[in-house]
Amino acid sequence: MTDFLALHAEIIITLVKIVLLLFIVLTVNAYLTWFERKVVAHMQTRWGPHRVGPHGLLQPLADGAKFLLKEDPTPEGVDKFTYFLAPLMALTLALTSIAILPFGPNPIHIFGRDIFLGIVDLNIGILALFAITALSVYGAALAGWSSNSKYPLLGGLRSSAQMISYELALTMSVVGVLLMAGSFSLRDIINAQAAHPERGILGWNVFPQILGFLCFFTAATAETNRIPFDLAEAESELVAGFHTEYASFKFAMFFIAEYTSMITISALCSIMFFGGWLSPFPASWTFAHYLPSAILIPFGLWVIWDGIRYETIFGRIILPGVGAVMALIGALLIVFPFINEFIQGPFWLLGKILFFLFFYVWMRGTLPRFRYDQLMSFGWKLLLPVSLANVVITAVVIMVRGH
Amino acid sequence: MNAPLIIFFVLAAIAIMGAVNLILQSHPIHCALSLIVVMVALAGLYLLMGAEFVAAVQIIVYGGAIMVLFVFVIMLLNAGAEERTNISRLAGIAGLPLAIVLMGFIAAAVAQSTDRVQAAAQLGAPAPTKALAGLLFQEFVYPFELTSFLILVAILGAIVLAQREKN
Amino acid sequence: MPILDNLWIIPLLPLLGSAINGLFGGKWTNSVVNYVAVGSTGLSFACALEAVREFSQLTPQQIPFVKQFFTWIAAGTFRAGFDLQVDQLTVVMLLVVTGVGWLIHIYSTGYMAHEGGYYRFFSYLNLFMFFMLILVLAANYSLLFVGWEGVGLCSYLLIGFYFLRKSATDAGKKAFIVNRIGDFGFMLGMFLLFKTFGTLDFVPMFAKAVPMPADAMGQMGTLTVACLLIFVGATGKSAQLPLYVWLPDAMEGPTPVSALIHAATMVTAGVYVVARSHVLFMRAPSAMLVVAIIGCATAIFAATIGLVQTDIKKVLAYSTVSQLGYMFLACGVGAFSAGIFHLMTHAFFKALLFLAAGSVIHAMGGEQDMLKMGGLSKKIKWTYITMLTATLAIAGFPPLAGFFSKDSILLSAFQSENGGHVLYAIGLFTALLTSFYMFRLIFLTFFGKQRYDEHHVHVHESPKSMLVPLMILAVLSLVGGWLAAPAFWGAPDYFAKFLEPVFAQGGGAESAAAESAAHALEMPLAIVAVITATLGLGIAYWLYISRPAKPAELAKSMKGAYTTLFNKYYVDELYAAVVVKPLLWLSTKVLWQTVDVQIIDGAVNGIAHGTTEVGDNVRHAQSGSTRSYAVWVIIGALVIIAIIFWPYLKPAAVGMVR
Amino acid sequence: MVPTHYYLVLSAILFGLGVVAFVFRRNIITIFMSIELMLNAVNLAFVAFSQAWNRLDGQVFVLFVIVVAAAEAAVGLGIIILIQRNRQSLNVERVDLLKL
Repeated sequence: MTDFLALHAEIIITLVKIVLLLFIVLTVNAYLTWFERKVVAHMQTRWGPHRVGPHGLLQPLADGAKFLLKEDPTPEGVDKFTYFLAPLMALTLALTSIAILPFGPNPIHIFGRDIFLGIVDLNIGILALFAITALSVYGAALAGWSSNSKYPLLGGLRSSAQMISYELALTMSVVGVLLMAGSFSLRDIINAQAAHPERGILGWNVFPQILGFLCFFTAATAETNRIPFDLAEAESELVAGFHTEYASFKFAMFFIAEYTSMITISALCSIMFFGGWLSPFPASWTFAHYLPSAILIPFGLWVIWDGIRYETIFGRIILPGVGAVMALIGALLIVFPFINEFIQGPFWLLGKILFFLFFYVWMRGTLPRFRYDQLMSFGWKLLLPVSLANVVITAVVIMVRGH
Repeated sequence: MNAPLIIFFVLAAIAIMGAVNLILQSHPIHCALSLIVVMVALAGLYLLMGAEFVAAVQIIVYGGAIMVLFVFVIMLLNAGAEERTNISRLAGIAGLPLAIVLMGFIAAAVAQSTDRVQAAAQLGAPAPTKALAGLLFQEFVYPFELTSFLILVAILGAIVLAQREKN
Repeated sequence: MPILDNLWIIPLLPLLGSAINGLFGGKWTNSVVNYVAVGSTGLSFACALEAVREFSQLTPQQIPFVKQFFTWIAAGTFRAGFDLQVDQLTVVMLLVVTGVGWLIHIYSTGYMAHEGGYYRFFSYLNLFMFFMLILVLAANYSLLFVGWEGVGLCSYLLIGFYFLRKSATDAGKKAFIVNRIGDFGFMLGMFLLFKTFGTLDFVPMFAKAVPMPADAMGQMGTLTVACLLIFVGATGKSAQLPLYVWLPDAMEGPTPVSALIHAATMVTAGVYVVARSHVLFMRAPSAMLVVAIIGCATAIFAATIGLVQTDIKKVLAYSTVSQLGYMFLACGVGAFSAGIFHLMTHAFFKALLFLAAGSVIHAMGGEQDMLKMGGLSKKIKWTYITMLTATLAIAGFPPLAGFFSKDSILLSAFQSENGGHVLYAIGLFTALLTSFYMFRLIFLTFFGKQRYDEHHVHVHESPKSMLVPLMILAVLSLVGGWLAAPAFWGAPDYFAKFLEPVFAQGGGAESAAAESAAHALEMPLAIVAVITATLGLGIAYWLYISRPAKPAELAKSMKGAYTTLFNKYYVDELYAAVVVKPLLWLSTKVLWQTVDVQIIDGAVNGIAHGTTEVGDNVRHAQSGSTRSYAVWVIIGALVIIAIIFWPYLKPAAVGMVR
Repeated sequence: MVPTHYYLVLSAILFGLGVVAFVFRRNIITIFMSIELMLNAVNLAFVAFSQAWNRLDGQVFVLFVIVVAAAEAAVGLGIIILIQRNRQSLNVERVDLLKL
């Protein structure tokens, strides 16, 4: 047994990692829906979900259950194989892209092994990501076509055209960053931003690459078919777009795929333009390392305080518990500095990802949807030229400064 | 039987099956899907040979752009399963044997002719993308520019062809 | 040395002017065109002066000063570079071309003021300046040939300037074609020279040529042949027998053109080339003799024709031809410096004559026939005075330019060993004729009673812009000869001294002994020449002033001679019969109707028909079915692969067979 | 370490399959795809050689081939759309006349 472990350690570790990551991502997905609904609701001065569990915290579970238990009809005259393939493809690709992201700078030491955060560390990471994004078009397109129905077909056409168009801008806008880092590997890109630790936030790519960032974020939003680029599933025009004919779990697959790609894009944004796991403060400010606890403890205390006055018994039990756990973790971080040191990277990365997710939701709450011709002309006539210009400028600057 | 060899055979099998499927399937969309499979398998082979960049480009451009275009057109024209006409006698009779002969020819030829290549073949060091870029932008810069021109022409041509003549 | 190091500036300026005027001049007013044209040539004249100043500071070792700008043709060992060269000879030509050219530009602004195509005229004129400067500055035959052809082109353009007049276009074509014949000879000469010396650059070629032994008299050595061929070119360009025919017709062009191109500069290019290649000529005595004879013959031939012409410009044209004959005579007897000297003085007074004639024509409102003039001396005083000066100069009255130059030519002719005295006698007689017909021109034009009616033409003096150049040229043709004056009281002849380094190379300059002999001869010959000139003047006076009826009687009494002369010895008719008619027949009957129509077109049509036939038969293979095409493609691919990979496939194939 | 001629034979087979598809399919789009398949086979050979000789030129050529394929796809699909529009059929055997 043990020698088996010793022999195939790498494989086993990777498998474990995969399982963990899957679990985390799916949970996050579920709570992302809750988060989105809450935020949008508050933007529209509603309560949002608050029946199921305290603050509707159990809503995602309910939704999941619903997805699993509902009947799954297959419409007449669909192309069976493709009809099943489409959501599978979408979900698989979306989840795969997560596997390429690194989540922390330094590996964990367990069982005398270095286990770095993240499943694979490709030296062509960003390219691989783009490859996967490129393939993820098929999810929508095939779904639309195979459903053998008008609205999905239109949705599929729209999404495929849209994604091809914006992929150009997406790829182009990153070239600037790649030129500055001189590598495709996400790690290298982050380390390149850490070249001057004393500068802190000023070392990030956003400032030199602001154009690139704007282009990238816009194009990425379009790639994920999110508002304001969600023409593929425009409720008001196409019922539900390419997944009109899908129900229950197949529908859930599309859903999860979309949210997962949101997470991926947010992670990419923060890695490539916002210094990934780097702290915004100069390296000399060591006290900034206590920021996690400085956030967790008060928040935990607030949750406790909020929980004891909660109307339902259930809430009065759960919320203080959660708060207590948070506060406890915060305290632990102070007590065990090495954990604190280790937690820094992931903390900042997750923080940034969270921010971008919020930004997504925010946009959804704010922006109206593009008209299709606007979408196309925007992508081809504005985004692409700007990103190209960004590439040229960056290249020239780099050449002049003689890197 | 080492790991790369196993991987090679798996991928090769996938590729060939995909290609065969391309021939057998009757609906263009399925053909397109099987072609995509072939392409992904080839990308895997490129990775195996250490040509990461080419592999990525293979998937991004072929899988993500060209084939999407095909699928798009198929959806646009709503092309159904192809009808079984058999007007061209010649193709029906001479096609298959000739094609097989051709295949055998090429296979035999390369198999016979690659012994020298074999002598020269070293372990495929992972192709540094930097070196590739250098080659592409210095030695092959004029062809490169020409290709850009080619693409421009292609865009114009596509627009001209696809737009409905206004009358 | 700003200019010498950038010699290209000098020719470039006129080219720029030409380009600007040619491209934009059409929309501009005449004054703007004037500024561009006159300004560019004036600048280039200034540059030439500066160049000469810098040239004067060079040490003898640096002369000839050659500068290579860029290689223009490079094939094997052959290199034709855009190389410019300056030596004393070039300096003289440079000054003459730019200076006289500039004056004539100024004159033209007045003369052409009322003509259409003003900008076109000046564009052509500047272009001509450019090519002429290239010609004189060139450091190798190939570049010289460029200028040579270029001036030919410009002359064609300018002769045919009034392209609506058929006679003008015909004259242009005539000039062009006749020049072609000469140029053909010139090219052959160049090829022969390249074959012999392996280079076309002057300096190395002459360096190679100097040690070569001279061909004996009457021996047809390489050098002799080459020289003769080059001389053929010269006869074409400089209107010598038998190719002189184009020059009189060239008078169809505007008068300033006749002055600049067909009197002062272009037509002297032939003389320049002969002088430039004197090293070769010195080693080909028989070629020299031919040059001398041709020159002499042309001189008297043209002069005789000039006697009876009534068109004022025609007279001048023939006199030009005969003066050019003088120059070749000089070159032929080895007195190159004398030839160039006469070239210079002739440029002055002949340009002046033409311009004055132009002024007369201007005054008469376009009338060119001298019989319809007369008694103009009062009405257009300045023109009269300047023209008279020029006439005295060309007739060879001391102390005007013509006297010195013509005298030195006659002297060297007299001295030359082979047949010198004959040449001298003819030259002298020609001088007599010259002075006669020139004064005939003067008297017919300016004296006697007026033979035009006052009502149609109101005679008026020309504007300043025309008169000023006339005066300048008059002064030049007055003093231009004094460079050579010292020769008379035994002092060195400045001009010859100046040119000596050039012509010494070929052994062209006279030896000391000859010098002294020359001084001994100088005086008597000069006196003889003056007497001759006066005689001519006297006869002219007697015929056209005191006994105005006489000429007609004479013409009647010796009718045959008169008509022959009047019709220029029927040379044109002769050429027409001997050359033109057969050519026309050949090209229409043989080349056009047989070769082109039947053979070439037949072949083309035949191919077309054949193709259609084949197509009709092959068409059936085109089933239009893509898939069968694909099969064909496969078959082709199989064949090709089989061929390529046969060596590798052989073992497999053999294995299969076994 | 995979011997080079494995790759070459594989590419030969794929190429041959492409040819077969070209001859046997009647749908223009599919025929077009079979062309792409052949191109891919050639690419494989290119990369295999570039690895065999340890030179990158082969990969550069692959990039060029991909570019050409993209351009070709754009124009070709445009043409296909036209054909469908004018002849209401995608069957090559129905498209055998030069004029409608």
